[in-house]
Amino acid sequence: MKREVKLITGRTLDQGIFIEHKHSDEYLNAAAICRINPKLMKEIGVDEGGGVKVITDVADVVVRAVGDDNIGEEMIFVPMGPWANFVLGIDVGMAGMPSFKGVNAKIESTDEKTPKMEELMKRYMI
Amino acid sequence: MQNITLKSKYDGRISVEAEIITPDNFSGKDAKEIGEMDLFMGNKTVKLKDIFEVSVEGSSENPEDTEIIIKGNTDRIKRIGEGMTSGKIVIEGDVDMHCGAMMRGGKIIVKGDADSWAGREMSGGELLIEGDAKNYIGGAYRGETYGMTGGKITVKGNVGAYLGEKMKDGEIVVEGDADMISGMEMLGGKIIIKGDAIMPGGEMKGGTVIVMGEVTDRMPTFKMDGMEIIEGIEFNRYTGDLSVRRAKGVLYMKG
Amino acid sequence: MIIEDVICPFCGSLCDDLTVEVKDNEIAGIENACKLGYSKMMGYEHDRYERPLKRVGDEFKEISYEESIEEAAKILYNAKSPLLYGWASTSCEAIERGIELAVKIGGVIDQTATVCHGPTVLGTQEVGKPSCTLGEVKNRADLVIYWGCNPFHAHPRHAERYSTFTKGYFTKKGRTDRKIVLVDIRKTDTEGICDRFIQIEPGSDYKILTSLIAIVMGKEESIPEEIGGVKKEELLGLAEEMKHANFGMVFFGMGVTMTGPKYKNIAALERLVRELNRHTKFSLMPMRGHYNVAGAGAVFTWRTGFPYAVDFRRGYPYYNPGETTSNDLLTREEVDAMLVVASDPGAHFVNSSVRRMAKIPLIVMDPHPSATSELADLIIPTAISGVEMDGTAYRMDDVPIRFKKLIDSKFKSDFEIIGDIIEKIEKRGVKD
Amino acid sequence: MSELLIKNGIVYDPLNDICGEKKDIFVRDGKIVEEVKKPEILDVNGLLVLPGGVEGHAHLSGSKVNAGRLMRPEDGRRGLRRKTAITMPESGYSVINVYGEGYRYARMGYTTMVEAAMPILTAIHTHEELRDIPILDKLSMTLFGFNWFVMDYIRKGEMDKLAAYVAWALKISKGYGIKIVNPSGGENWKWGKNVSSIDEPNISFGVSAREILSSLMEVNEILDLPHPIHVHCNRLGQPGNYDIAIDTMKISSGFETKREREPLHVTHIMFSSYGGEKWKDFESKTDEVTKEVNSNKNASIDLGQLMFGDTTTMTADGALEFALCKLTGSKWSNSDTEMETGGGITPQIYSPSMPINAIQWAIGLESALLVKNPYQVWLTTDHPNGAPFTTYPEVISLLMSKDRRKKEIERVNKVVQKRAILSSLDREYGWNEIATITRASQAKAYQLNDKGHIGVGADADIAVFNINPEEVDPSKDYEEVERAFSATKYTIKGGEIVVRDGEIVKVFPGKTLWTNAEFDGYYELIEDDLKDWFSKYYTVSLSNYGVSDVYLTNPEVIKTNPKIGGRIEVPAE
Repeated sequence: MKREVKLITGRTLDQGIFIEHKHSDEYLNAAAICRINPKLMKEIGVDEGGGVKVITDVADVVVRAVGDDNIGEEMIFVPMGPWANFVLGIDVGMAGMPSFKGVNAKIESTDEKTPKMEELMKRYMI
Repeated sequence: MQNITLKSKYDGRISVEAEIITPDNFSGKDAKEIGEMDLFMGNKTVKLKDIFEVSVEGSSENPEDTEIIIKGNTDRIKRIGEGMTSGKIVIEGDVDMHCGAMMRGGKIIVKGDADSWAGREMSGGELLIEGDAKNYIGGAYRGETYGMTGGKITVKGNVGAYLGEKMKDGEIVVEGDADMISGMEMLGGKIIIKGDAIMPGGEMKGGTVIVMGEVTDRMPTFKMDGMEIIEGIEFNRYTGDLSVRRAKGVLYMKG
Repeated sequence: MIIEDVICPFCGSLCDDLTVEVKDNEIAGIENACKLGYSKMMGYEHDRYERPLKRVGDEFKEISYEESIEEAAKILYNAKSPLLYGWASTSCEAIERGIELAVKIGGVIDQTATVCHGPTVLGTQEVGKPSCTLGEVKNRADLVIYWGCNPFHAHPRHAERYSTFTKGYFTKKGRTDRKIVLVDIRKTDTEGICDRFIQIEPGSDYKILTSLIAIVMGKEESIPEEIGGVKKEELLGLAEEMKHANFGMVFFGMGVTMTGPKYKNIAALERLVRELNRHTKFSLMPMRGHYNVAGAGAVFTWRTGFPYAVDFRRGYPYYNPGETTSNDLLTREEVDAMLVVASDPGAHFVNSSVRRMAKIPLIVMDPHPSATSELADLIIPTAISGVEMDGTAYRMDDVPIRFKKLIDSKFKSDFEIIGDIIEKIEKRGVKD
Repeated sequence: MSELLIKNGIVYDPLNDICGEKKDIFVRDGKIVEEVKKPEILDVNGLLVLPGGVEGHAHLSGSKVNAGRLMRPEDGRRGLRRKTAITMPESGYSVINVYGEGYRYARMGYTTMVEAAMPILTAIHTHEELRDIPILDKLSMTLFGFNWFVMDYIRKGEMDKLAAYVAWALKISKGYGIKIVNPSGGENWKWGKNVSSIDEPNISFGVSAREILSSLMEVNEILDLPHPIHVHCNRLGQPGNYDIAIDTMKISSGFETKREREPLHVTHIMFSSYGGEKWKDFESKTDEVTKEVNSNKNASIDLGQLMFGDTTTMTADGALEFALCKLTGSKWSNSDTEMETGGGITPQIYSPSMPINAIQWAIGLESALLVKNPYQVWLTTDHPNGAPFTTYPEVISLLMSKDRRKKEIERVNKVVQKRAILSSLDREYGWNEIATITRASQAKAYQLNDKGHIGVGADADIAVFNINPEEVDPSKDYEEVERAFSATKYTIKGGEIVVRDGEIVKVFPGKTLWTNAEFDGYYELIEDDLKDWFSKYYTVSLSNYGVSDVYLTNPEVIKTNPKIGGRIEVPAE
């Protein structure tokens, strides 16, 4: 099932630590994730570490679920990085600043794999 | 009467800056002279004739009697009609940013959509957009005190965010819906939105905003001070924005 | 060799008290750094590009520095609408040359503020920025509000050095002399160091801030009982606390610059701080991300008059975010060649922009492989500023600090490479 | 070896007592010489020739100026000028980019500038911008007026340490002299307050403005600094502040100095000559203030002339800027600098129809017309506070023509005839006096022996104006005067022609001058204090503080001859 949420993106410590190592597994683990309320995980039927497809008007991307009690049930948090930005687009009225927070998105559980950074970037080249 | 027709041959994506296209600059000139005028495309200077086919009928030394019709693909032509004082421009398709910016008189009709900053800092004349328009319509330049100070803008479709930003005088009528904060930091003049609006009147200090449709996300800093009937419809009258010193803005909303 | 008072080239806190041990031209140890700085400075030698690379078909081919400079100059010289982007993680000296290059080729130059504190600049251009240096906070602040920022993750030593735990002249007891408040949409790890957490609904900052202004001005009567998920009572309480602080401070981050009407949030925050100055002393400060993003803004401003998104295509500076900003230009497909310096827009720009980057000649100057370099046509490896190259950086409070070179490098610096490109361009004749 | 012969010009060179003589000037390798062999000849027959202009007080570089630029893109878009083959693009009207600053001064015949306010903590920024300002030679004044070390040493009565600290701070900031802004009061602004008189002790240090001024004036003498203490008075910009200006100047009366300059300079006097109690009864008090100047040989002033139009005010006096912003509702930035200084910025529109602005405009001109000795006055607009420096030609024409003043007085608010005395002043400046207040006074006040004159040995900084002083009557042809001073026929900087017919033809970096007043043991005297306070209260390490030589282009060090407590004397090099 699909569930509507607000997508929030932002810095995290781990994303920052591995920011100069974008091809590493550590970076993948730090940035290709989605922090999500455990109740919401249950609702969409995804387990800790399972695949979540984040879908917006722009595109969709698969990241891994990480349970987080401090995240409200109406939102998900994806660290800033290639995965988060893949589903974001420029929108109106923003004076040069795209919307990186509070973007309308849908999420669903998926068996698809999270793309590696270089695989994700290849999608831009088509 | 002088009728000038420009037919666009341009389908590039780098916008062309064409502030030269005004009745003031064209009146009394023949097709050749107009074709030799400079436009700017990226870091290149190009001749007008490289972008448009030019034809001229009749002649007039007076911009008032000069009409420019622009046909073809113009969605990447910026700044048409900037600073014009009189005469008329008709754009048959879509137009890029800053159309009619700083215009002082005359009339511009855009039959398609207009991009952001149409009518920016305009002080007179009339701008009619038959399609949709984007952001900052009738607004200001970054950091300036005033946006539009006179004239009239009509948009038949929807508008984007920050309609009439820092507007000081004049009138804007939108027949469709308006995105975020119409009349933002408005100081005077009048905005009528026939459709819906989001957070209208943010930080307005003066002037009037009338929203005939639904309002979502109301600003919390307006005070209701009565009811009024405008054109047969009942409106609540609010004053604000109370988060601004000496604010005397008037916002009419249903309910 | 032990090098003291080393400047950390990671975030806008620009901590300058690191101790680094260098053995045989390698960094052997670092003291005082946070995880972010430690990782960057210790990991300097991992994942480096060894030579300039040029894309040939689907492959990258190694070329010489000289060839890469010639190639870069050719691409930039021939472009009608080039974009030079990045600059937040390099020295002011390199940025100065970047502006010279932009002028000479008739391009647009933009920096990472375009996707972080650009709205802060726009807000400042509407209202102004009542601010101070971090030492004022250290020595005086008795009320600190973190609004939409998460220093625990993004600026790990900020609280310790400047804003929460630090002791100062009038704040002898440090943490206990201060009240700390967090305003955010979720309970972040920063909440742990705060006295109070005010949770607000996403995108409601503008309404909450304008309500607070009205309250501070004594016009609370119109304010509804709840705004953006916050009870009016709570806002009234916060306003009183702010008015009665001796020296109040607001640090704010992406939570404010990126949501709702974005720059209007900042303008409202700045107006709030200004109103508070009628009652007491209050300041604010953006939590700048990259270690020299403030420097990029400073150099841009003194050289061109404008802080980011400066368009030189017509030979003079033109500035209009929403029009001359990177994401607008890329999404509108107006850019026909791009140079990226010390930044990774491939990872941090939105889909529609990155799609354009993939299609045009793209030059990347970076020490490490990045998401952007995956799309590049030309990759020029560089020395790491702050580790292998010295120069000037500006802290988040616009205090300039000269950072050190800790070890020698076989790589050229951004400063040198851009200088080389300018030289090649000049040989071709400055475009008029 | 490059040589120039500037032939047949009408030369005004007040410091060499040359007053309108037809005279040839010889230049070799950047200096004025007695003769040349194979020079390039510039025949400037009948044209006005002056030494290169010296800007004595302006805000042109550093954090505050840049904050002004950042805040005002609407100002940036005024004054745009395209790049050329040799120049970078210009932007701005009142807050100008670095290139515009250099080119515009050079076009007006100026070749030296002083940045009037440099915080030590951000001195690198000041010097980075100075490095980028083309053509001009530069000096900058280091801020001390409410510096914690200064106030602490004064409250403890430790004059030797105070002198040592000032010497160290000048060296580390690469500053030229002592700038004092809102002494003592600036510290109170950091709690949102101010002081109201020069004798009021401030909240945190209990030190008054008078104590700071007299102590630093004494230190200035002890360290043998080339320039007077350069003072922005308390309560600046507020009605009824004229007595503070007078009290401040009186501190210097009777003070003995070995330097051939006044020991104290009160800057932008226009903002400190206000009568009345409120803006309502605001009036000019230039008669009282200039009476003090005329009777006190130990003080000089500069005008801070206000000209009508849109500008950006900026000062280290943060309290003043907030007060202004409350009056106008305009945007406002503040930048308090830890332990040292502060700063504020707000835009202003000065309108001739506004009574306050009309009186302010008159005050500046009155000050120039009432001070008898032109060496005690410099022409400034306190750029950009009173107006951009590009209005100098207009100010010059007003000083030279009573007719023009009369015409202006008719245009401005009538109140100026009642609450100012400008309409009663008949004096008209002559060419020699103009040369004095734009060049010679400043060169003398900064003790720049190679500047402000064109005698043999001086730097070959020369301005040739397209006007014949023997034919033009400035009293009548004031428009001609304004036109001529707006763009030179030639500006020569260091022997090179940089401007020809009003256009920049050559660009190169100028020099940076700073003062080294160190004496034996000066650092040891304060080392413990520095280490203690840096570790406790600063947010940068002591070793990362200050400006290294990499930031200076063509540095020139002025070595002084300090005399500490009669014990230590270091001979000059």
